[in-house]
Amino acid sequence: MIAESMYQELILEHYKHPQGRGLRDPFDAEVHHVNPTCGDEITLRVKVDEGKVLDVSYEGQGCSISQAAASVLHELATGSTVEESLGVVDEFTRLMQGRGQVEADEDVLGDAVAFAGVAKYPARVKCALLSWMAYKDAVVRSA
Amino acid sequence: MIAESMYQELILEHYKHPQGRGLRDPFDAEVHHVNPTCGDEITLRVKVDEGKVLDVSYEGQGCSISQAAASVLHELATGSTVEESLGVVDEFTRLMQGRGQVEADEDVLGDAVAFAGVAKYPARVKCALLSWMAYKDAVVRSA
Amino acid sequence: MFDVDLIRKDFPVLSRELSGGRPLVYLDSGNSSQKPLQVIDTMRDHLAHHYSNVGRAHHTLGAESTAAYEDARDLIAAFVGAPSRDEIIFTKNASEALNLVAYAFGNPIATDERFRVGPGDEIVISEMEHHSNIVPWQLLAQRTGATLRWFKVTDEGRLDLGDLDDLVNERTKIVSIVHQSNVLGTINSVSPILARAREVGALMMLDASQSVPHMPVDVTELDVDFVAFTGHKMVGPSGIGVLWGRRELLEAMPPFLGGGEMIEAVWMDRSTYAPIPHKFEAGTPPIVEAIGLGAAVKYLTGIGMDDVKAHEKTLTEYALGALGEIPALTFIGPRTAISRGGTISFTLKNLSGDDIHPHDVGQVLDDAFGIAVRVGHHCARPLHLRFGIPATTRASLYLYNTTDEIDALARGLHHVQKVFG
Amino acid sequence: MFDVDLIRKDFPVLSRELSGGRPLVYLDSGNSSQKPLQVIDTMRDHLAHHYSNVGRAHHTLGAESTAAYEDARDLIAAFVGAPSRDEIIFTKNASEALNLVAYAFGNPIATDERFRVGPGDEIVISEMEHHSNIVPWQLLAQRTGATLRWFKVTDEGRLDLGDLDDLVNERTKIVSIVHQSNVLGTINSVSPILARAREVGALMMLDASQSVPHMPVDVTELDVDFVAFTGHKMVGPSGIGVLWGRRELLEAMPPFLGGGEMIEAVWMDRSTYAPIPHKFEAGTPPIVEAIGLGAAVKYLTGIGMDDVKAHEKTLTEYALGALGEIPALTFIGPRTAISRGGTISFTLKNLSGDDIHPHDVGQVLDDAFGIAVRVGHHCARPLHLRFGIPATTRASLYLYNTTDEIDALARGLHHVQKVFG
Ligand SMILES: Cc1ncc(COP(=O)(O)O)c(C=O)c1O
Ligand SMILES: Cc1ncc(COP(=O)(O)O)c(C=O)c1O
Repeated sequence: MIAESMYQELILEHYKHPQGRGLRDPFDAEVHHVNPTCGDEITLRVKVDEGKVLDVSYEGQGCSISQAAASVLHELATGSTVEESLGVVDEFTRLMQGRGQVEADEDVLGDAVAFAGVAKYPARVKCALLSWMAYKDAVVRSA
Repeated sequence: MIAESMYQELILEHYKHPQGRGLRDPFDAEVHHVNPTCGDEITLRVKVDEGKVLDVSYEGQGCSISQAAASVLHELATGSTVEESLGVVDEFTRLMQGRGQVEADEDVLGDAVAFAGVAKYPARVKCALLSWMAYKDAVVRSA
Repeated sequence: MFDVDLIRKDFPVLSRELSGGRPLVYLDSGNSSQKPLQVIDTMRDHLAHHYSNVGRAHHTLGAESTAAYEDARDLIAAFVGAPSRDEIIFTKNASEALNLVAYAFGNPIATDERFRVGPGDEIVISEMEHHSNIVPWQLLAQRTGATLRWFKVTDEGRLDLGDLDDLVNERTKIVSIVHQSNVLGTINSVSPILARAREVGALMMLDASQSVPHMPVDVTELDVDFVAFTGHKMVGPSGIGVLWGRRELLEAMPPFLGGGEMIEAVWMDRSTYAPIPHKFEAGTPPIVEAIGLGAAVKYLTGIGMDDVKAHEKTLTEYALGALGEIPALTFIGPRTAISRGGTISFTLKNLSGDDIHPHDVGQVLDDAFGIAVRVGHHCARPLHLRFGIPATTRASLYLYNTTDEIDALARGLHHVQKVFG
Repeated sequence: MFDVDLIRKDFPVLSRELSGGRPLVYLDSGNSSQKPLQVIDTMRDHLAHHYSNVGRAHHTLGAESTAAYEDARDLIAAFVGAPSRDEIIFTKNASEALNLVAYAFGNPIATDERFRVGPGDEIVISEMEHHSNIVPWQLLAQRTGATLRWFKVTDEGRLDLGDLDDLVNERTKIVSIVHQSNVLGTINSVSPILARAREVGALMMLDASQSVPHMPVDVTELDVDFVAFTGHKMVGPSGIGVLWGRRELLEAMPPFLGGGEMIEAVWMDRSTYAPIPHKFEAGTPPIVEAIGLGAAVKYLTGIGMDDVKAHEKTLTEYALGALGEIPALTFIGPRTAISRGGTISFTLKNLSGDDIHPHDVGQVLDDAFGIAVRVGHHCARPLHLRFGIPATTRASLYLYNTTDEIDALARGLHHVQKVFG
């Protein structure tokens, strides 16, 4: 497999062993997002308390990119502040929409930097962003 | 001037000294044809008797090609039989619409063979054909 | 003699090495085909030495460009057996050709009864259509209040003609059907539908985007009213498509796009229109692209469409065999090479029986082996909905493909099953 | 530094010798421009090594083609100062761009009040429009019963704004005007018309087919609603045009052509549409052509549009001087190089005072000297009717033209007067 592969070991790991998967109570908001072009779906819940993300739980189906992205999101967001996590979402979005020309900020993104290779494939960008957009939406609704 | 010039000496001669120009009596049919894309116009009359073309008279305006073509037509048609002249019209049409790939039959066309170079210029073909189409139309109406 | 090794030499990209030393295995010609040097260099030469606008040529370059452009029309007319070169209309792609016909219907300017469409009238398509043969008719139905109806598809991926007589009836204005499915590979038999359309006085259009590139297609033999196809799928350039239509119908249709070249005379308050084909070619046409497509059909004719078809049939049989041996691979479409082309779609599970998403199949094939296939719904989402799947993986074959490449695909799929095992 | 000799070396055709040893003198760029190697080779390289369909790329070639295609959109957005790349819609030419907007009006699917058009509503164009900015609006008026009105043109070849307040009024839905006339050379001043359009709530479109190639054009500064232009007139390939529109309007407009790529999701009975720009790009787009246009604007930007404009201004002044000295030559259009571009149309008589038909002028210039000009009504017949002439001869200048070529034209015209003397 070539070096700049989109399929980083880390993505496959998260795909095969998704973190925090499953819908849990309690929650403040639940959203359902669909990518109509490829049928990927996610249902996502957030539990927020005093500006802190207590839980991100989810259930979904789709390709390894969309599933792994949800798992990584769970890891990064849970336990951080809402503000921090939205900063990560923004940086992740910037990376994904950069058409492969944007340098990722690893300090901000942590594990999510593994998705950098996806940005070259416009059709896959939506897969990676599905859960992250759902999270942003859910956080707004939980407020 | 280059060899394959569209402006054969003969065309310029006919343009400068049009043969049979002017509308004359008697006539059996008169038609008025216009080339709307370039504004060329012709009014043309025929006098036919027992299958013989006694006169082709005309008045028009336009480029040298359209004017010379009318003059050559006058020369070729006047005095011949209707049938013969329509044969010449058909051969002339075939040459003009051949996009420069059709070999002209000089025996049939006589002087009209000078227009062969026009066939390469689709925008000019209509100029050359204007009077000839008017003639065909007039002959039909005279019957 | 058909010699695939020689043919491959004509296509520069086929000897390209992708990063990491992967040789390119291009199995995505149903999406868009590669181009031979004969096409590329014709275009380059025209752009570099003969280019000018066409139509109103009064100078040497104009005459050269016009001759090349109109010669291309002759070549294409001959290629599809059009009774007249004037019936070949250049569009930008097959989609424009389909829309052009759809916009002729229900247009208040249309005076011919056959193009009047309103509430109560019906338009018939099928469940196996490409979006480009669905959406234009949906939009027509929405504009006019007409009803859109469609043929169903059987489990084997064939058109279900069971309700033909009900679907195509006295209210039907037009039936528009794909000639060869871009997902299933199915080649539809035209005559029963056409016979019924004629019986009830409906017009019939064929979306031949996937058939004209792959087999001899003769519009006179087909005897339908309109045929659309597209240059980029038949070793021609992007930016050029073709609508063939019966002269009499094209003459009866209202103009579509207005502008330069499609007119006879213009006043501020009204216009008269040029004869076909120019009536439907508003503005500066895709000149070099039409010339490139001319070179493409010359190339295909030189090889022979019968041979192209035979080669693809051999490949298709081979591929159905080789892929059919992969456990947990399910074909979507006919399982035998009868009445089907070399477009092979499938779903794949891993050896534990879990679905592997086509996105993942395609990306790993590319990543690991340089194999280019298409994944997704291939612009035929309703067909995928009908089979209850969001997406498939599709390998599509063309004259330059080899059995080695199919072997590579089979190996690649085994690897995919391991990665997502 | 602008160096016309260096620039000419980029355009292979400019060093071509026509039969009989005539060097080519290309003065027909207003019709279509020539292409530099930078554009030709970009296209060739893409076709030979990187080509694939765009949009749904899941393999290397697809990613490369998509990146090149979307990069071209960025380049073009920057070239015309578009606030957002999504506002750049690729069409096949300027004519399609104009039709796209015209078809958005009076479409029963349109829900936005601004695009509703019916009897009593008015559309305003001008007498100096190209047919591509006349016929689409005539067709719209015919489809909907709306009224088409137009600005008159003064004897000097300027827009007559005397009745601006009457022409553009509360009933006006859209005003569509040429930015630079393709016959007169006149550059229209946009702001008074735009101010009036805003006052009455009408939309405003500019046909910038002849301005974008020749001067810096910034759609944000212009502040109109829609701008159309075309690749082949700006050293780009045929088969590609551009519609720029305000995001908010493009989003409010109904789709035009239906098909692949312009959808979000499709069911048999309904569809949802992709966000702009893809909503208006149905089917496989002119991929290599867009990439070629990207290379073209890169080329023009490298030279600098200010320098292109300055060079053409110098040439225009020179040409107006040199041709103005020819007896019995009458300019149609402004006689000074103020607010006008390098498109110079005229009529010619022989020395006995008889008209020489422009067809004859053009053909002899070509035959005898290899000089390519355009003759006829240049797709602006109503403008010629207004001046009471069937046709003109037009020399149109571009960045690669020289004063020597203008001298050759002047000599050629003297010769024409002799031939038809
Ligand atoms: C002013 C003007 N508008 C529109 C057009 C049409 O452009 P196209 O032929 O590329 O559609 C042209 C050129 O032909 C033009 O000069
Ligand atoms: C069956 C079918 N119809 C129509 C089209 C549309 O062709 P284009 O994208 O060239 O408009 C395609 C290909 O995309 C196709 O496969």
